[in-house]
Amino acid sequence: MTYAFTPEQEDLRRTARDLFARTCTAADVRAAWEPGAEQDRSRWRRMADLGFLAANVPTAFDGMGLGDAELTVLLEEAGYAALPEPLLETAAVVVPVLREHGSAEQRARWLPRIAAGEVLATAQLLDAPVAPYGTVADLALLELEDGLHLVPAERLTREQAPSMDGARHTAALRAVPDPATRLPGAALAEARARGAAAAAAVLNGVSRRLLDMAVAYAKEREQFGRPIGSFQAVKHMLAEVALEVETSRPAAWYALSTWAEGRPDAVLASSAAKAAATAAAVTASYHTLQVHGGIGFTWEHDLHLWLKRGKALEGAYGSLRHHHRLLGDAVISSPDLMATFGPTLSTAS
Amino acid sequence: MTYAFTPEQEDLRRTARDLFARTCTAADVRAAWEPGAEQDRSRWRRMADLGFLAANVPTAFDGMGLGDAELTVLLEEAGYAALPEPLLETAAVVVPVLREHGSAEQRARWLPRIAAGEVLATAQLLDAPVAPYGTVADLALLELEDGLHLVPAERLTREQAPSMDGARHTAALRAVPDPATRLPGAALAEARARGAAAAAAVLNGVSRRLLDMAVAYAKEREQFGRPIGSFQAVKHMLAEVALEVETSRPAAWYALSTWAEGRPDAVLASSAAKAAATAAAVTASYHTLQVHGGIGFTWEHDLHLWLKRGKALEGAYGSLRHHHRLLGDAVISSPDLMATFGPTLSTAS
Amino acid sequence: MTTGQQQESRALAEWRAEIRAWLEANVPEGGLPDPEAGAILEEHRAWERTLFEAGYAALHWPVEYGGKGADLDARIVFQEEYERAGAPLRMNLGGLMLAGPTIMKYGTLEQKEFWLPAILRCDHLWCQGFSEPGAGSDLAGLRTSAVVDGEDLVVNGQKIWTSGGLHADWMFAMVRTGDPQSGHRGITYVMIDMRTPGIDVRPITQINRQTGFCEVFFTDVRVPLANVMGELDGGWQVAMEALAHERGAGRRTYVTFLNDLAQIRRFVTALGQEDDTAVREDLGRLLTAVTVYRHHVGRTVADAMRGHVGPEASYNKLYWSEMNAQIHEVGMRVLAGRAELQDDEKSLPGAEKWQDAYWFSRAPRIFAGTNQIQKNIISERVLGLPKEPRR
Amino acid sequence: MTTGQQQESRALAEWRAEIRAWLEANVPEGGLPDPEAGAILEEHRAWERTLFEAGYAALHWPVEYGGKGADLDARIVFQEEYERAGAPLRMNLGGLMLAGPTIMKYGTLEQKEFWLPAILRCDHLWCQGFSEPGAGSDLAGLRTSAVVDGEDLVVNGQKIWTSGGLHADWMFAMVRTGDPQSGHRGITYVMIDMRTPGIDVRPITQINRQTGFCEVFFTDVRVPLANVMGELDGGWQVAMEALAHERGAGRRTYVTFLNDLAQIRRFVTALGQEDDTAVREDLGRLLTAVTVYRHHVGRTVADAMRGHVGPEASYNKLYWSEMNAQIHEVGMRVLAGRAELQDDEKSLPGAEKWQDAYWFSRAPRIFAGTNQIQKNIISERVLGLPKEPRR
Repeated sequence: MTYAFTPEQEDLRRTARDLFARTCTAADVRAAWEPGAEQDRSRWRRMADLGFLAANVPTAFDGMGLGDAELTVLLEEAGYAALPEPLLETAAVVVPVLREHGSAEQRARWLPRIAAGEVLATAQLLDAPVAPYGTVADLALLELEDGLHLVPAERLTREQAPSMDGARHTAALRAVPDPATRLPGAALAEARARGAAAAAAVLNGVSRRLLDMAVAYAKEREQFGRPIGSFQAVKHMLAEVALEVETSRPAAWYALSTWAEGRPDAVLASSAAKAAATAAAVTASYHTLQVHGGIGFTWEHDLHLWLKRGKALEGAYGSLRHHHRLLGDAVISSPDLMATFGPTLSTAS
Repeated sequence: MTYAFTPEQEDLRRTARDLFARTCTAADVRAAWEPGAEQDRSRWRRMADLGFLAANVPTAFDGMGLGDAELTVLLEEAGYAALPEPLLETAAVVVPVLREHGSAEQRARWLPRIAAGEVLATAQLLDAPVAPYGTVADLALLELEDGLHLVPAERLTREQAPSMDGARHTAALRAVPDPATRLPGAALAEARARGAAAAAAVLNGVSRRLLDMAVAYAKEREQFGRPIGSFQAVKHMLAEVALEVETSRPAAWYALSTWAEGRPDAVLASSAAKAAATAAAVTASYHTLQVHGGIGFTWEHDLHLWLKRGKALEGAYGSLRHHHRLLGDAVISSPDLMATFGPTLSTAS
Repeated sequence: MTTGQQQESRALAEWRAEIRAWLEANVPEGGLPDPEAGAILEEHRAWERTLFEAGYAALHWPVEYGGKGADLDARIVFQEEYERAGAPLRMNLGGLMLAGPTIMKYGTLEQKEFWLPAILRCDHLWCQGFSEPGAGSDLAGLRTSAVVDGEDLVVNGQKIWTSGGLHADWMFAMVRTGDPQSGHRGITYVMIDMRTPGIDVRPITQINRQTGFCEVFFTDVRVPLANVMGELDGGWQVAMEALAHERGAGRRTYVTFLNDLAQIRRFVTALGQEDDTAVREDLGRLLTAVTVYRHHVGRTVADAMRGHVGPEASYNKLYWSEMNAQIHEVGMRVLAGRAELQDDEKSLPGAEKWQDAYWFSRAPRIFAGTNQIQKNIISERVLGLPKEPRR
Repeated sequence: MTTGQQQESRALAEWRAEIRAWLEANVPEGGLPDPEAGAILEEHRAWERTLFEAGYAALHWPVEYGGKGADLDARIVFQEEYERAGAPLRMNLGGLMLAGPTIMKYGTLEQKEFWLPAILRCDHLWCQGFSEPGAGSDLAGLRTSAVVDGEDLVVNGQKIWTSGGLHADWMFAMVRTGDPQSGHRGITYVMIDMRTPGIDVRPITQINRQTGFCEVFFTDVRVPLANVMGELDGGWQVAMEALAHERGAGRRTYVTFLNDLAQIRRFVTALGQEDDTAVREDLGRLLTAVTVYRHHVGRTVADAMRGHVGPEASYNKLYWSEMNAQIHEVGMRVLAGRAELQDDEKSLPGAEKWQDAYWFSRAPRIFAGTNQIQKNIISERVLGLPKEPRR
């Protein structure tokens, strides 16, 4: 973990940014909002063609066997584009959990198909009442009373539950607990924490988009004979958004890297990342809508597509309160804060 | 309770403002800070001469028998002047509690002397570790294990405990519980709530002074060739202080009026007043110090005298957290919020 | 604040009892849906006429114009009871609060006789034509032009954020009669019949997918010069008088926010969060804010009744709009993961409405002068800080 | 962030182990009191010499000048371990971080040989002479004048907020050599011997009654022209290079704030608040902030090592100064009524220090460019928003 992306990773970011700029415009996001819109899988297949869905699948299962940094880049860009597909759930939750904890049979059945873009997977964890893209998912990680299950579509019961973000196609998923679908105990904590870290990265992308939209608007919109972006009140609101979002990002990068690096702070790092990204998203939501003024309250303007994606993700994979408490519990129960959270001597030889 | 002061009450405010402007300058407050400074009682006697200490003492005990509005005015001005005498404790806590709950003997012994300015009284309630002016008090309301006691100086044990506000002359007071000093059970809740409401009024005075100092500084201090008060960032900080302080004030006026008017919401109104005044004081402290810049961090500048009075009062008579919880408990336990907190039909004939 | 003025005066207390009894007897069972179109609109009109017939339509209007000539304190009492009873949203506040008083001050006898009774009886619905796409915070930058041609003004341009524009019969508007650079010195205040040819009204869909605001387009719309209020080019002052009403006390009382707090408490109970100290602390913080607002309004009323109305009205708008946003944010925090769901009505009554209200709770921070503008007003006109340089 | 770069590189890990072992063996038992006067000053000098002898005095200086030529990541590791060990406050950062690099870039060979080793060995203490009573946020408004007279500059005026001014041997200063209206174009950067006649240093008592900053008065102080760094009238650029260091990463690491959090936890435990969910939430919020700062610094280091240093340094200063204030506020909230007491050391160890630190926690929001200035920088230079009109 060096907090610096390689040129190849920066290329991947540009590829994703380009693909989404063409195929995931605001108009495309709106199309996904339409009531009864069928899930259009063409963009998902394009993502697979570009290797996005194979990135962190092991080569033994037709994947590329790359690390989490590639995933990080893709998640941020998915948020930036308000992507209406479950990249977060499929690539950042289901793939790693399946890879690390799935049975040989589960892995062989699902990983190659995911890498090929044939599977939309989702997850419904914690006390989350619904799964995003639950209406269309081919595969779901479900937290049931007896633990975590990997449940294929044919065993799922779906009850549609519209989200305020109409592009998320949420549904409450149910399944009968079955030993055949159940994953080992350790999988649950990993799924939750990975979900939180990945949601943080997506949220940071959402917030960056809100910021970019508001900055562009503040440069262009004039009142009192000058761009509103020249007023200190507006400037400082946007500087505060930039501060929170940009400082939040590396915490998510780190959290996403913790599992591969076998770090003991994976769970706490993920909570911190999600808490930071959520707080930044709240600031971004308030200040960018305020800068837009009345126009931001119209359905016609695109801002709300990102405002609502942000609001939906605030509650996903644990609320701000949930993660603050988890971290606060760790502060109280840790015998020595410096030993737990401070710099450690590497034991690597 | 009409939220409007009478011309006589406005006159009293002017009288107090004038007295303090002459006898309680920043230099006088500094003098009270000097380590080992003897409590100078001359100002206290002047206050008595002007009737400040007799205001809410019944006429039967050589008082003026006025209402709580007069007290409200005096408390705000005491905060505005950072008065280094226990007006809050003496006039707003001890007098009413003694008047309403004291024995005939206690009232006869103390009320006339308080009205005459011969007594500095204090209070140490809740889990407060010290009493302001505990080093010099002639009389103290003490919350002991078995309830509230009115303890004369000769029965007090004092342990000096310096405050960050050196003019408060704090000491931890102890006394042996004695049936002769004990007040009836109802006195305790009243003392606590009256203290909270009165502390709110004093805090609002402190915050107004901080605001006035910062506004004056912002008009005079120039950077980049213009007064810093012409920068929107500075203007908005000060507008936020003004908003919080001015909206907080009527809540304290109301809370101080509740007892005389026999309102059932006296305790909750006092908590709300203290919570609001504390939050406003925190905003005032941050923004006014920021507006002053480096000069506000010097001992030489007077700002810190009010910053520290404010900080000391934040913790007095219940912290922000204490009062928020008390109110939150009421929200949860009230069977019908509208019946408890909403407008009521007067039962007066 | 003398001991003689304890509690509400007897007159006010009686007034409160009267209103409460009347509302209990008359408010439609289950309330009315928000005013929109067709039949719903007619139900609202019927309710407004019920208010009119009971003499409650325009408490603040002088008796000579059919009002009650009520003092501000009596109006606040009415408003508190009205909110407490959950009575329908008022649908013609533009007419009652803004157009009406302007007409009383500037209208001819004939105009008063034509417009005022129709407002009172809710025969005419009114809308406001101030904001434009290029004139929001900078209202004096408006560009809708009005050129004198014979006995008429010919109006061209566009208004926006016109609440109730779809159903309005009349609009009170600011138009530019001076040259484009004339600022607030070239603005005229005029009443426009919404059925005049050349007017095109298009509803704006809001962020919560509901309508309410409109855009209004004017193409060669002829408005009689006789409909001008005040002087030609002298409309800025007329409009500012009207706007002062929009920001001051009485638009909402603390009772509305207490109702919101009661809704949050229902969520807290339904979700089993009653024993959570952090949740209780949040509720206590909100109750503090609601209490502060109650007494702040009390003070504002007392000041106003003694003749003091100043730029402090900005405190009122700032306070309630920020509190309102905070209340809705805390409610969403209680709902947590459920906050994104729009079909929780059955399992969690009030949840869907709360979401809609949540997004809308951001709007008051912008409308009637953004909160940034209000802070400018406070800092310059209350605290006396110097103006910003302009260029 | 490739898989090949997991965790710290082996070299860094070894460096960390070396530093940790050395500090464990060398940090004075119980630390040192903050540097003030006399004997205490000498203990600090001794400690600085210990660092020097071990080769740790100036990691960032090039090897040719006696430094280690260490990369930023190695310096951060050192700083983390230094804070972790509770080692004494560094007393000559002005010389090591600011004056030294300027001298390396602009000094003559002779000047380098005279000044640099003396900084390294802590023989010369340095102070900064930038701020003036009338030039705070508006540094270019400084008025201390310097007039060329033969081979000297003659300096008159006043500096303020001079940290360590009482004990300093040398000051690096900005003085006005242009006309009073010349702004940043008429400023010269010069090294001043603090023992020159005409210099009067007066300590400023701070809000917490301690000293640390000074005012420095100059009356006809003669400074050789040879002491000018860069060009006459060209000092603004030189100073800005120095200031960038002050705002960027490395001034403090997350370890300092983790130590603060540990102190709050001790208060929480001593006061029996461990089971309070609201308190735990506060602690979780702070741990989030500390974690974010850690990774933010990590990113800044990675960017810097790839040659990217920009106005984003303002993020660093804004973030840690606001976090620092927040941490101290939460600590005071935990102490509640005890927060005002100054003699709680026995019953509640750390409480008195916390109070002092509390007031001082507000200062970083102001020094090294107020946070309002930092937000201006971010909005204009990072986000590209237009400048404000100036008049």
